[in-house]
Amino acid sequence: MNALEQYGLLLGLAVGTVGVVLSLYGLARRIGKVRREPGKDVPATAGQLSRDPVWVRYHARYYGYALLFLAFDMEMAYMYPWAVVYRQEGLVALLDMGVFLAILFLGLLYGWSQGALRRQ
Amino acid sequence: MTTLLVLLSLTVGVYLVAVLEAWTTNGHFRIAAPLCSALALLGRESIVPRKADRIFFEAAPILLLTSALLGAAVIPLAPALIVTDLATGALFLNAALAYVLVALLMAGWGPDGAYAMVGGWRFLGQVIAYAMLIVMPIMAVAMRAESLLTTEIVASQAGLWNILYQPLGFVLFFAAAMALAFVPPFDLPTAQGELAGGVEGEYTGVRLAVFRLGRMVLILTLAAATVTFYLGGWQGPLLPPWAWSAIKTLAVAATMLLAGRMMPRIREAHLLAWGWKLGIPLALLNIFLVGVLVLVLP
Amino acid sequence: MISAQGLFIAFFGLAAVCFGVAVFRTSSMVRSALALLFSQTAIGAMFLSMQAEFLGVLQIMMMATEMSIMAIFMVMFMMDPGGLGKMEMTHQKGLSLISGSIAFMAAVAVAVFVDWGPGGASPPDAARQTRELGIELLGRSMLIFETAGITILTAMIAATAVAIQPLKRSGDR
Amino acid sequence: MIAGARQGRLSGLRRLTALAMARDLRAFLVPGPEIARAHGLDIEAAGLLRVASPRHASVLLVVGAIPPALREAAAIVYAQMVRPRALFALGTQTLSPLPAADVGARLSQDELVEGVHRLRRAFAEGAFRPQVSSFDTPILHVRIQYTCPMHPEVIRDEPGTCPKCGMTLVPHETRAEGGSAHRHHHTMDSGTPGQAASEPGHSGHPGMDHAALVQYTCPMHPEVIRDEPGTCPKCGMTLVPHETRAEGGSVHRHHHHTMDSGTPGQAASEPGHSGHPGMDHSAMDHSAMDHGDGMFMSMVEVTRDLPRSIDGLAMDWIDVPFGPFFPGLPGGLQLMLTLDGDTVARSAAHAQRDMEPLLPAPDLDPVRFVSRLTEMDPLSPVSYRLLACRAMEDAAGAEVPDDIARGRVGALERERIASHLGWLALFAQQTGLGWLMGDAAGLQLHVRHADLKRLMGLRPALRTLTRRLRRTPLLKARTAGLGRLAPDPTLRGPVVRATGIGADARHTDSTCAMLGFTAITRTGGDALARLFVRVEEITHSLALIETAGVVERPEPADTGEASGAGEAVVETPRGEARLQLTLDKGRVSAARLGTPSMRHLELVGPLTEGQELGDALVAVGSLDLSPWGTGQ
Repeated sequence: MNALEQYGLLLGLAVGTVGVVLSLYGLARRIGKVRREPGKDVPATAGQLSRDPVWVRYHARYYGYALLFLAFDMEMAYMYPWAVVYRQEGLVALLDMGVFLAILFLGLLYGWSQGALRRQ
Repeated sequence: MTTLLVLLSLTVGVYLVAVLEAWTTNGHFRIAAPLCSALALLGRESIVPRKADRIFFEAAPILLLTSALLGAAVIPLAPALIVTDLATGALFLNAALAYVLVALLMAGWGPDGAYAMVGGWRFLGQVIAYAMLIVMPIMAVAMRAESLLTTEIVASQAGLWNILYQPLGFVLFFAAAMALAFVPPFDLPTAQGELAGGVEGEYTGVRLAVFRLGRMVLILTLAAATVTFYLGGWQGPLLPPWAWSAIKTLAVAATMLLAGRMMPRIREAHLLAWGWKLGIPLALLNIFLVGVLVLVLP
Repeated sequence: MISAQGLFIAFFGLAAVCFGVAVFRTSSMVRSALALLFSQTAIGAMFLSMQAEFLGVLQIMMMATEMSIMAIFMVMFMMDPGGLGKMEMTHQKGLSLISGSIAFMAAVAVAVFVDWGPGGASPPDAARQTRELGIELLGRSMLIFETAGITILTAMIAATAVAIQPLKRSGDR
Repeated sequence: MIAGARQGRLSGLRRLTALAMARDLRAFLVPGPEIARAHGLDIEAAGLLRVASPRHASVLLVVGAIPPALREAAAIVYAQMVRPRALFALGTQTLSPLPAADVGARLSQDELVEGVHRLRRAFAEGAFRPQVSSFDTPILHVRIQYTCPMHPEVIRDEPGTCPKCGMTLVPHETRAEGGSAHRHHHTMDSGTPGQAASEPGHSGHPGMDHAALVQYTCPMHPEVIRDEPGTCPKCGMTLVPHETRAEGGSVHRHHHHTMDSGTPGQAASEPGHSGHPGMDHSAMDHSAMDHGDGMFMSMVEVTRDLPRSIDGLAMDWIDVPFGPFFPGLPGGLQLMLTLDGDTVARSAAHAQRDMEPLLPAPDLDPVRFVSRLTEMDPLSPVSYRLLACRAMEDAAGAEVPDDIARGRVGALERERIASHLGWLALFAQQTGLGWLMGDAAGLQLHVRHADLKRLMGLRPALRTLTRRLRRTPLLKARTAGLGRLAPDPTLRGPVVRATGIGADARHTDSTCAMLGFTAITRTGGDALARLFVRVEEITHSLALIETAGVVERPEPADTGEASGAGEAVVETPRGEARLQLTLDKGRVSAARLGTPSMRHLELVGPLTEGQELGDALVAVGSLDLSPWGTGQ
């Protein structure tokens, strides 16, 4: 199986999954429709009818982590090809990546020292 | 043909995981329980909340299921029993499972309900805590195997399973995998006692069934991934390869599900702090140790 | 095979453009962020169709988390993240139209008029792509790679310095 | 046959799903699982699966009689369940506004099991019916009324203009009925549904604070208010339709002082309230809007007057109800948390208003008074029964023989063990500690009415539980430092003893002292300390029972025709409760009760503010509040 066929198969799998789910929905629909009743479609909140929208500016307290995470996520892109040729390249690879990771770790330590790693 | 065979075994596996899950949550070990629940959900109404983001609400369960299934597609159950043996298999697994986050964000934002929304954004924090602990240990596994092919990763463990070769990586990966599958004690987005179901809370009927199915596939995929990366995949004496895969995967899945019963839900602040202040340094140490081992050992 | 490949490239390209348009057509910030995510995913799928496997999968993976983080920042700092106000997200339409068309024409011109050299017979297989990328990183492009490290470090320091209130009192708060 | 069936003929696939549903009964409990356990009901053993959200339930299980406000909340829960849904009532028939129960039974395990069988049959046969009717009750409704933005007293049922100033009337979304629409601080003071129903629409009460608004404003130009959709004349943006409670509502966008304002008129004339997140119009400098092509606004300007959290960012706050039926909190406790992201910015907690006053009739018969107090708090009936007995004996000057006193101590301590076990089960449910949920709940059911021999037989199981709890990983991390309280002698029970103060009403009880009572204290004053005070009290209470050698339910001594004032103190499982009463010729003419939960409810605010949501809930849970018998 060449690469393109593999991708095709994965795409087929995804499309097939969606198809299966949709046919399940169709089956459920055949069983009956949702009866519209007052209060039923308001999100359930512990016995109180809370009708107000909650889509507001949400205060995530982990943004310090999130900023550092973006950097680390980026760095990972380099590490996959590196990991594959690591044994072949030997010590050069270890040192090279060692320096790279040390630089990044410095960033982590800086963020840590400045209080990025906490609930804000 | 292979694909159908894999899908069939996945179906059986997912069903067994669902039995295990029902057992750990309800305390009853009943083989028929998941079938019963699924049929019952099919017969119940499936509501869309008013003023919901309809696209997100509908897409979330499907995306969860699809991404978990695509992740499973690159995991070998036996030497030739794999849907697609992608050259970047280990990376693709990550890529597919990254969309679990997207699915949960959609499920959280979609219904315009407070519990769900808090659950969705909580999961983003959880991802930030565990994501590096998935990626970095896999990196160390790939270093040893010199490949991202999952079949080669299994083959590289012929002499010594990775759980012994890099135990630190295994511990980190296993915890992170549990966090990814949001099983207790990492069930922050669905927390029953804190958010009354959270991201799952507004789903009913057939949509809930699909959501739960997706979650079960996710647990199975992650258990199978743990087996592939650390427990020697299909390798084992006497029994045929597929049987070893099945036994190991179900054992890992059962461990994942049972572990959560033993401890209270972790606090989000701790999850983040431990993930970054302890997990990432340890994961880097693991990469370094494996790096030395790979160069020293023949 | 080639035609099917071309078809898929075109399909995902079109999907990327459609999602890109959706970024600005919706008034909900989360929808907007996730539309951008799926636009990027479609580009990743395009890479796959072009048999650049590592690049494609990497694109698909990284965008998922990064765009989700963008979504939370948009929800934090944009007005009306739920799009309840049906806020128009396009600004300076005339200027954008003009600059957009110029850029588009420039891109087309580059694509058409530049001599791309002889087409490769067939791309190396995916496993070799990754290996060669690794060797490249550790060989010729080592400096670029390390510079990227420094750049990321700079970004981390800058982001921390801008966004995080330094610890005031001794001990944590 | 169930009233909440789905529409359709029962055939083919539907029959199959109906059979599956009959086997897969998922119940949402009202008021809560702890009440069911206090009544000795084992829901899981009866074959019902307990769920945390009404969305996932097919059975609404009402346990015991509940007050009207809770019945309204239960009606909302019932309305939010998906069909087919059934209503299963145990030990009560007063359910209005809920429909009549599909299956009813008395409060006993046998009847529960039998009822579940009937439910299964009802689902198998009646999950689908050709004809069904909708569940509808006024509290589920909103109605649109039209008022003048300038003259709130002008309220019309139809659109039009104001007779006073000629302005176009603005539509408001308002609850068709009173009751729990008083979401914030008025909930418990609101009228009964009967009252509210008699004045539908509140047309005579323009100032009442449960109105909601629908108005259309421009997100950018708050001064633009229209009563119909359209575009802004200034910038062309689509106007925002919004329903919001005039009361100050769930989305705390701007002015938090409007929490207390809240006439429809005020809100309508105050566009900042129109519910557009993050746009503080009144605070907005209009020159700030002239950037670019008039569409940009500075967030600095917009958020200038918003309340800031600890990191200096001003976000939108939302009010989220965590009760009365929240899975991690005692049922009946109404907790309203104002969330700033996932952090609690403010909170308000209310207990239940009692169904009847402490003295339902003047000059109450002593026996009825004792049973009144016994039924007051289903979570600790014996303690309050004992309290009533002791207070009457004190008033009558009656002496209690030693063996009866010891039997009473035994019963009180047994209830303490059961109550602490129940708390552990609730804590386990809140924090997802699976094994503890099952073990503690099971033990509680065993301990509840166990005699001496049986209690002693349960000792190894209790010891195992304690030991296992101590070894539970992450338990310390989960609870340590949460809900920390400084030593304060006005606190009661395990809460005060966890701060290192050995205050305990049992010190003053000669029988207890004789039996070797010592107060269990711990330092720290946090949720962890409270947890372990309770755990250690379980062991200590067991020792007390063993020394007492007898467990006997308290019965009131015959007070004859005595008159006088009396006072008694009992250390209930939640802390010291005090009852003062006056006997008049053998009948109770006046009584005053102080319960520990009344005091501890005040702690909810300070303990939760600034805490992460999960931490705040652990802090509230660790107080072991009983929402019953506090709303005198």
